Amino acid sequence: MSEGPVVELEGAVALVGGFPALAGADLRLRPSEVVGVRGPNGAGKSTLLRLCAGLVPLSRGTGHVMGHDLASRDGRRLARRSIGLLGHATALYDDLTVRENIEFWSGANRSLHADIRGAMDHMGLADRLANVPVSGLSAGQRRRTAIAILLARRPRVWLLDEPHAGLDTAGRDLLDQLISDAAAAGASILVATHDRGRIDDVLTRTVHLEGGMLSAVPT
Amino acid sequence: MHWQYVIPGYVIVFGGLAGYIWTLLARIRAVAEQVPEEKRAFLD
Amino acid sequence: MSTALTGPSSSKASRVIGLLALASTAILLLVGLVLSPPEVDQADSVRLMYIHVPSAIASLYLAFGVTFIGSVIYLRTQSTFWDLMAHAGAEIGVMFCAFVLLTGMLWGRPTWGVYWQWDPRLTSTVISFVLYLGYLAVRKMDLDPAVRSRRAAILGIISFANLIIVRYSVQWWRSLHQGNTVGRDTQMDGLILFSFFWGILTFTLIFTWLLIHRFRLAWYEHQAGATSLDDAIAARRAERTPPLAGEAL
Amino acid sequence: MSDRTVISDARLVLRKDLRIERASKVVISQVVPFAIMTLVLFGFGISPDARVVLGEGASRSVQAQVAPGLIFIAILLSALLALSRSFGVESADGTLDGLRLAGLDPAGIFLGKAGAVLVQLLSVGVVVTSGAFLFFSVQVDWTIARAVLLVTTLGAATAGIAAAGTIYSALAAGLRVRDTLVPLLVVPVLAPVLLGAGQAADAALFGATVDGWPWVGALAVFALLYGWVGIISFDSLLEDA
Repeated sequence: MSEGPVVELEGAVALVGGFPALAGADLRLRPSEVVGVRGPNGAGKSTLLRLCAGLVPLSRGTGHVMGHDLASRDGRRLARRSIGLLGHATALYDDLTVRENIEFWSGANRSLHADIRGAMDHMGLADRLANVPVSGLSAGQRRRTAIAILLARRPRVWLLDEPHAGLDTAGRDLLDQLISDAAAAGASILVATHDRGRIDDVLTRTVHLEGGMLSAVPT
Repeated sequence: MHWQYVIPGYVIVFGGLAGYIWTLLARIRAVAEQVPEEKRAFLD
Repeated sequence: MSTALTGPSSSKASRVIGLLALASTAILLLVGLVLSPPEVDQADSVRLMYIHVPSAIASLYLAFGVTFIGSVIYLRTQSTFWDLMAHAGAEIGVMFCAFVLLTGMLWGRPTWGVYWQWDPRLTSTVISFVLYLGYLAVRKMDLDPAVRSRRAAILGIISFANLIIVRYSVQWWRSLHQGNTVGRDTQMDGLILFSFFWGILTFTLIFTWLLIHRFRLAWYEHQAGATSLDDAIAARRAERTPPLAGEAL
Repeated sequence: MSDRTVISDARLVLRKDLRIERASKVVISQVVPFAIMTLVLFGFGISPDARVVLGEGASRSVQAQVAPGLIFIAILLSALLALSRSFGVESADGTLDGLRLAGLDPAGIFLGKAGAVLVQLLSVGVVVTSGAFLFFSVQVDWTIARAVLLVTTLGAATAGIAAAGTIYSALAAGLRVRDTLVPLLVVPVLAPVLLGAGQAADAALFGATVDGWPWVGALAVFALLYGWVGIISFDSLLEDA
């Protein structure tokens, strides 16, 4: 299944507290593709990413990630293994230091030690920062930490929700570089973004999400 | 003897039942209006 | 039990049960309050037993039993029917449980001299009452319906286990301090015994009628929810402005 | 990076939670003082001058008489705070999703979180028990048997509280009403624990120790039962949270 779609949704409906945030979304994401998702606030972007991450059950329609059925619990569990999700929340423990967070998550994710070191260096998480509690970090530094954890996970599917938020120019450039590197290495990437800037150079194509449905954006 | 305890007991139980049934029927009627006729059958 | 049921809230079977329950209630009131004599020890307060014990059976055994069984079957089969049954059982059970406590206290005042005694049954019943209030609170949680049903089912199963644990532990605790309060071997008048069993029969009928109707309410709510999901999806799609041509990618 | 087991996942989560406590000191600096304060409040509620007559001219202060029960009520109230904290750290920044994405074994997550709560409750328990001796002037003819019974009771009771509390906290995880719902769910469930622990501690302090052991057995059964329920149900509880 090297050439088949990595993510495939057909008429996918996903509920958030009973509300159909996704109301019949169709999406195909192939290896090495970087797809941008644009849409107004409340269009369902976060739910789309959470559905692809196997965190939200599929209420109607069909959905597969890496061939795993999102409608079944076991399928979602298997799908999660190949996911790297960067949501609005950074999934870090405020009371722990950057190093402790990275240690815990890399242990939980079973990341390789060399990958962790590499990712930390890559994200510019200097030794000075490593011993600072996460609560003392700036929004951008938090994000860098979360990205380092994601990188070390070596996901096949990257799901990024407004990943540029809070990052400085250097951070944005770095992230864009990471995205295109990952795509070149065969990963599939779905980016929800408002940004209409440099990221466009990285995107393979863009889709429009509104009213819980996806449509192509004429370029 | 002890009727002063027996009567309130019966009033509580049967009064409570009547009140519950009254509101239950009212709730059923209210929600039934939102359900189209063909979907009212029970026991899937 | 209104006999003027029409349309959505009645069916042939439930109407028959309703009428039976109504007639049975009338007989219970007649036998329990008029015909049967006062008991030797408890005098007229024995009449409270004709509704107290049946309420306890309806609540702790029938209603919470339905919740338990419904929860088990729901977890195994995802059957909506049993999910709704479990919910219906818990709500009715909580109401009967309140009756048990109130009539028990009213019976206690003339019998023990106080409204509340740390009688094992009463004590464990009040804890069970709160247990199932918690279950109902979980059923009100603002969650995806399927997730809520699954969590409620897990709770419905452990709550029943808890009910048993609570009952035995309280009994054990009290047995260290006092003898059993009820269950002496006194000769009971035939009519007293009859009223007792008639009460159980009546409350079983009432329970059945209530369960059918509470289930019916839950079923309509479920159907209304299913209807509105279609509507909600349509409404959600209509948010798109302007509707774009070319759907799938 | 060896083979992943329930135990290794549990250890990972346990270590993480204890590290959070070491860094934030919420239990030590907030929950433990709260537990001591509840003991003081019990002292206000029960007159220090009231005495129970034990026969043969002997008597004991009511405060000392009820101390075994009060110890566990104080532990239970503190447990509610510790549980709220335990799941508060998970809901603050989406870490529960992170745990699910990481593929940690749900049973391991349960054991890790319950284990961390247990460690914290044990320290609360030690402080509360010592505090009760101090504040309520409990006089005991100490023997080894009494001490062993008291310590075992403390361990078994807190294990049950931690196991059941963790399950119900997960049940209410991700809800805005979590902090009010969990006490409503947990307190009636833990009533038997309170009862059994109170009886066992009473036997340890004042009665014959043989009367206490059956209660400790019941507490252990409760803890094991809830441990087992947590292990098998945490998957469903965390799924689609």
